[in-house]
Amino acid sequence: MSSKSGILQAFAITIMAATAPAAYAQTASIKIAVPVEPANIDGCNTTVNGINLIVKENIVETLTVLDPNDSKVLPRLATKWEDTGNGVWRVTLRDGVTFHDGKPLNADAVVKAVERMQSTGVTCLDRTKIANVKLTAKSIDDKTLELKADPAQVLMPVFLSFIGVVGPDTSPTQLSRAPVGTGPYQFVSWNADGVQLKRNDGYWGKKPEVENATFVFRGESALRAAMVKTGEADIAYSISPQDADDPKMDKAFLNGETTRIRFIMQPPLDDIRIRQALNLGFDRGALVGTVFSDEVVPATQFILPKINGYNPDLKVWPYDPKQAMKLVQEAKTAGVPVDRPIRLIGRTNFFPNQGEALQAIQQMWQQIGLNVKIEMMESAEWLKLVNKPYPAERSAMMIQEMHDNNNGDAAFTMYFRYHSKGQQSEMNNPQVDGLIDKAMAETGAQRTKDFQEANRIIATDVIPAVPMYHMVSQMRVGPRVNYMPNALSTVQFELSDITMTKK
Amino acid sequence: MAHQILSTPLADAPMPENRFKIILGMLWRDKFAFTATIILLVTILSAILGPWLFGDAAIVMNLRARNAPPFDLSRGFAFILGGDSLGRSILARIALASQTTMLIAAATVFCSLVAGTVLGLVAGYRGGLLGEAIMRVTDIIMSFPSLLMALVILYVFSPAISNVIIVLAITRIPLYLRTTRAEVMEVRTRMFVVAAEVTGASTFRLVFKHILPIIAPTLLTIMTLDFAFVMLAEASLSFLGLGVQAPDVTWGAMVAEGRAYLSKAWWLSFWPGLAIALVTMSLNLLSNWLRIATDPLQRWRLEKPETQNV
Amino acid sequence: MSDNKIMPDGAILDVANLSVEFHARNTVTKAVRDVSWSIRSGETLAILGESGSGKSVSASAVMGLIDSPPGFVTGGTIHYRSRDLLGMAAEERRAISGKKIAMIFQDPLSHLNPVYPIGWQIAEVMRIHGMEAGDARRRALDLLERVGIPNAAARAGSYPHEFSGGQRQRVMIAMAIALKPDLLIADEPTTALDVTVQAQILRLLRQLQKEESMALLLITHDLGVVAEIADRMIVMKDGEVVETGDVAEVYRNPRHAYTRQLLAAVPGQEPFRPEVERSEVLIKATALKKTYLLSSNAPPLNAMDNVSFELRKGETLGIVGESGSGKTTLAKTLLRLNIPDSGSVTYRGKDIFSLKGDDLFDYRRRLQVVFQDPTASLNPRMSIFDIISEPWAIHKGVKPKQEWAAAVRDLLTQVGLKPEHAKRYPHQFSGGQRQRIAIARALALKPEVILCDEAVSALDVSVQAQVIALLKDLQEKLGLSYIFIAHDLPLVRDFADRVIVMRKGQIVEQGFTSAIFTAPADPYTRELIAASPEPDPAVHRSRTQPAANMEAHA
Amino acid sequence: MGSYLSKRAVWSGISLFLLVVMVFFMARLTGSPADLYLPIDAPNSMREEFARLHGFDQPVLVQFFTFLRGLVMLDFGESLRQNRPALALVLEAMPTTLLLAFYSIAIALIVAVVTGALAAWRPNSIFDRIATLLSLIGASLPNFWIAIVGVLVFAVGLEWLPTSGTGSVAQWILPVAVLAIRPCGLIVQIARSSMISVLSAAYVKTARAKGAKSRRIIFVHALRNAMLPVITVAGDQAAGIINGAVIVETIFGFPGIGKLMIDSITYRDFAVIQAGVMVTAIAIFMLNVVIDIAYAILDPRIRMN
Repeated sequence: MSSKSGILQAFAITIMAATAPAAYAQTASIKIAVPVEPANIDGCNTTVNGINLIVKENIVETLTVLDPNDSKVLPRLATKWEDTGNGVWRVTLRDGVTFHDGKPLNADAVVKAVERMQSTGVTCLDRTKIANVKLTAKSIDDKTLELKADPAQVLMPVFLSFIGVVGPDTSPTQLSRAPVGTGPYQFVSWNADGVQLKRNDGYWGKKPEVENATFVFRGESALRAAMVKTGEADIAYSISPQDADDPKMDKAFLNGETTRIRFIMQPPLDDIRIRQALNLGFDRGALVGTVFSDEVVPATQFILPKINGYNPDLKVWPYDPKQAMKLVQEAKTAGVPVDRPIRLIGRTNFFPNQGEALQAIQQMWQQIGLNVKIEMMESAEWLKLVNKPYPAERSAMMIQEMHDNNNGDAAFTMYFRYHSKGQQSEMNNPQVDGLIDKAMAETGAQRTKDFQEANRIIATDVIPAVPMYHMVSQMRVGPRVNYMPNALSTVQFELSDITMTKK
Repeated sequence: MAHQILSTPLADAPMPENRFKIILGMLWRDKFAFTATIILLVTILSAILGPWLFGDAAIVMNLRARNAPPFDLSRGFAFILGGDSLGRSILARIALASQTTMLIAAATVFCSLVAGTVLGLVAGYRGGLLGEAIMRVTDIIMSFPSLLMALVILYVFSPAISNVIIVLAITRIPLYLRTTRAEVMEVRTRMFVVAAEVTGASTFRLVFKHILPIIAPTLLTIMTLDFAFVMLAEASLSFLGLGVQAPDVTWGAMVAEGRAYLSKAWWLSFWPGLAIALVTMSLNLLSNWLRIATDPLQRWRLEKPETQNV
Repeated sequence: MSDNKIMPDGAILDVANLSVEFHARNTVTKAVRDVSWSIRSGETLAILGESGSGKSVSASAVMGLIDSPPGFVTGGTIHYRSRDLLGMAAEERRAISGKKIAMIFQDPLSHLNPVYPIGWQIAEVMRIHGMEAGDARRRALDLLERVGIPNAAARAGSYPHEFSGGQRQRVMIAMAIALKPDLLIADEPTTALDVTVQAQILRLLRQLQKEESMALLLITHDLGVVAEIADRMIVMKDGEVVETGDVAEVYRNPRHAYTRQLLAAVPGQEPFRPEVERSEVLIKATALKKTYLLSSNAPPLNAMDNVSFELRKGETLGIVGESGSGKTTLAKTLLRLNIPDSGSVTYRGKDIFSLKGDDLFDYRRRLQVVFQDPTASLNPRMSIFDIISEPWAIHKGVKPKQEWAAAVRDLLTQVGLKPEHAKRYPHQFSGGQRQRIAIARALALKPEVILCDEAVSALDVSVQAQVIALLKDLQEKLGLSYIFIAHDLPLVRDFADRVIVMRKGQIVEQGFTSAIFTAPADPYTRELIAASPEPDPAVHRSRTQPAANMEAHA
Repeated sequence: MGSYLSKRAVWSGISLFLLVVMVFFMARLTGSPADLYLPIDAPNSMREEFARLHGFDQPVLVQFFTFLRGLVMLDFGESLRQNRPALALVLEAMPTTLLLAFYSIAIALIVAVVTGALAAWRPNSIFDRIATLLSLIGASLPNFWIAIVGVLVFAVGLEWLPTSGTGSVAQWILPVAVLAIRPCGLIVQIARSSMISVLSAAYVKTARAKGAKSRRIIFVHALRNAMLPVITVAGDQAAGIINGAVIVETIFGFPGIGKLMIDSITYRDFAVIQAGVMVTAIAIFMLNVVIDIAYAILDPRIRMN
């Protein structure tokens, strides 16, 4: 055979191999298409979008996990935790767990992981969640350790779900691209073909069905959808509503994200009538099933119903353009500069169809007689507007925001957004400040009640924003696998939950 | 003059009173250029009259007409090309967008053409260290990431259409500069340039009267091709949030927005894409015509036949 | 059937009643009208005519090189050995082109492909006609040697731009004779070449023709060339044959008025200009020197070496030399386009290289130039009015704008054109007319000196004569001085008061025209005069010997 | 040749230096990486700590000298996001992009030059009209549009090709085709007009007089002479791809320099931006040298200078 035909044959084989998705049908190997390639997959970045899908509970496990449905704290690597007072918690570790490199899971390893997460030598983003708290870990015996929080934290069990226990040999100064953990999957490789994981046969828990998993990164929603359609991938994340056209494969789920439009309280937005008018003049129903998926839920507050502190008594603002126009007129008569242009700030690549949504909302607001101008900003520029310290002089602005609180408690939202000292707060309401401060130190029903009360005041008396929707994600799941996304699927995607379709 | 054959027609015919008529006649004789001119005129007219013609159809949303299919007259003529993802008439939006699109493309091409040509003339005519320096600056521009440039300009100035024009114009300068320089280096050695030089013509005169008219046709052709490029480049800037801002809209931005709906509603990005392609083609055909019409040597091809004894 | 046409006695190619038209959108040009001729094996037939006479078109028709459209053969037949060339299939025609009938062209530089080595280009013709590559390559080397390219094996890999004009024409000839064609068509083969080179090429053609017993069809405008090489000749004018016959016979006894006119227009027949000593010095060049460094490993080129002369008011100073003699460098220096390495040029006593501002502007005005190629020296995008009035636009204050129209009309009349021509563009004129326009532009500023850089070299003989007559007339009327640079000696002989002969950057001889031409002191001058083609066949035959000698040491 | 290259190298070195300096300062005008790198709810204390850790709290001039010191050792610093040497990241991404550029320009050249040459042989023929029309359409279609339509048609509809990825030959077909379309359209235009003028050159007449066939005249005699402007445009387009095939790389999941650069710019990963600009600039400068050499190979007259 001449070398020429040899090359041709090789070429043909390559094409056939590439075009035949059946090539890996024999083993339980799956491929997951996600939008963004992460910068690293370190076990101390388990709360970061894109990294979490790959790492969290797949490679690196946390001490506790939250129940996707009711946010209840469940044991993972920790089997027991108790408050011993003074901010000190005693944590008992699971027996018989080893890291992928063969090292045993013990108290020392956890202490190392906690120290690494807190060190300044490497920027662990999970630290953001417990930013103002100093955690000190101390090993008591092989399977027991003490964690001291300063100041004391009532939410320590939730905090434990942020602590990814990375292998003790993980570099203290480098973010890892080949993490070692205790999870049901271990890292194989990361290259142009994506990130490959394989099943960890020494896993302490139930043996998952999927043997090999590959995460590939494709920026375009249409392409991710197409990959599942053609059988090149089995699961595709973040399919935009217009690409989710196959009810057999596409699954929508509330993803924990809530959207709103924040007011910068400068004239005319400093007048409550205008803020009410903006809420009344926004037809929340119009965007459901059109611009957004028909599964999105109009929101009354910035947290989801499953979160502790959610006030179920609040009502969605009705669409009442007449009343809104009346309020604007009243304000105008009262001397409020309602003609002044109000900037409506969006951020590029925030969530699917955001631009369209803003244009639709802008038009609704124009119709009630307000002068709203859309400005789309690149993230860095947008960030300069939303974080304190704010610029000394600010004009009337409305800023599109999105927030996820998947941590079960309103505390992760309230202080930051609504306390007068909160980094992104526009409010200065002593009553709300008091309720937040109080609730943060409380537990149980009282905590819930205080947060609910704060949310009531915010939503009805202060009106610092236009609540929009609890958002959904669309996931496309191919016919080879069974997977039902849950409320945490965008932050904690357990490959163990996936089963292969029986032939 | 005992014997000489002038095979080219003599332009001794009395100067017709109406120049416009001659030009129109020359256009009419090139059917492609004629069609192109009509397309461009329609574009310009729609840029001027579009908002008046369609009223609010380009702005008013009607979520019931979301992604309305084309060629369905039940919603009125404005929806002949279908509705976009917010139920606005695509036809009306194309008309509305033609304004911004043309403004950006024309201004960008003009700015880069002027800057590139002037620098290219200097580099080609003066040469030397200055010329070399200019060429190296173009190397720098060519290697500078345009997205970063866009960001910098956005951060230094406030967002505006002019930013888009500046960014795009800077990135397009090297093209004109290099072409001009290469052509100038050739044209400046031609005899008629030397003849003018020894008569004492100033550099300004040599450059603008003798060199520039000769290289203009080449630049014209590049310009028309670049027009399309600028429209597309603007689209990718919009895509990154660095382009025009709503409610301003361009064809490029429409294509970019519509791309999300390609599998479901192809018409969202197809029509504005077609508009870009049509304008590009028209400009190209017209520039070919213009090249012939402004060249005394070729002009006869477009002139009225006097004797048709074939 | 035309395929069985009986050819005239011994003819290998017969053209009968050929008519060719060119169609433009507006006009139909009948380039060739009802032309008939034939050529016999081993014969040299010359077609003589000026530009636009149709002489080249008939040759192109024979080779099938007329682009159609716009050209159409509208009548007549062309038979090669009884086969109808016009009627045959393209494939059949291609088998004849290059193999049986070959062609060489004027301006070999542009007719050789610049990007392939010449050896390849010669071998190509043989490969096209079926020869194996290795054989073709070997034969190409033989051919190169045959046409007199020294060191053929090494030079075969060189590119056309690396050869001199004469060598390029030799390469073209090698290509043409590669397959021993029956007929070689030579279209103005020596027009752009220096006289001495021209003589060599013609000699080579004659010799090859004899050895290969080819028929040679020579197309030329030069009576001297015809006299030197042709057996029979045809004179064409405006697409028609006006005269045909044996060369000696036609020269001795021209029947057609046009032929007589052509013969009369041949330069070099007028009496010498009287030797007048003029005293007023306009331009004085002293010890000019200019060297060019071509590349780091080649010796520097002396473009001007110790060049000194004077131009006096009212005279014509002829500067004669072949390519590379430095005459162009000298012209550029006088025009201040070049700065010499050393030496000086003064104009009315002022050093022209230190002129600045108004003085320089004034010098630019006093000295005007007319270049060789009128097509290239007129901006194709400017109307004649714009071209002629441009000097006034440059030298503001010479003439107020409202007078321009009248002045342009006057100048056009003065140079023998019509005032209404002002509206036209350069391409609408013939070469001679364009040169008149260039002269009108030169006159616009009422200069003292006009530098004519090969100003009439590209023109037809009869047009040359007219332009020279115009220049003489203007000199008389306006008292102009000319620096007349030319490679054509007879022209200089008729027109110049004094002559400078240049060679390799040096002046080898200068003096009054009559003295130089009747008693040349320098051997190079003698060679030049001898190589110049002589339009009288009788005179020519008597001179053949010295021309042959020259080749040996060229 | 040697002196040409060394002169070129000196000038390029100066340009490169200026370029990197410009990028250094201009990038710092566009905001702080701390804001973008850290999550939105990161407290200010953490932002400050981050800035301190990476030296962004220093005055810009100090940062600049630190950068220059590193530059001498070809050390561009570490990527903020990936914690790895910036230069290594860039060098990892470069081959993919260079290959993309090479394949797409090579294919565009072959297709377009043949089409352009044939169109020029009979100007205004049906073939010419169609070629001109198609090439103009090709030159005016947005990349992302072609890419998605390509996936929908060839991967989803016809199932001939995979949608994306880099592993196999088949996966390269769509991206290369998408990148080739615009250069192809442009080159058809350029090749056509260049060929038209070359075909009227005198040496083409000589070739006809030799008895050469049309195909030989077009592809042997005229084409090589018509290539110079074609090479110029092809080079320009290749530079464009090297400098950012962002859209194609992002859509098809190609880990190339365009994608790396856009991510780095979005996150203000200065070290990677600087290293990326440097490496792409070197690639583009080298491309220009290659083009000059191609000129000299194509046209022996240029070799003289």
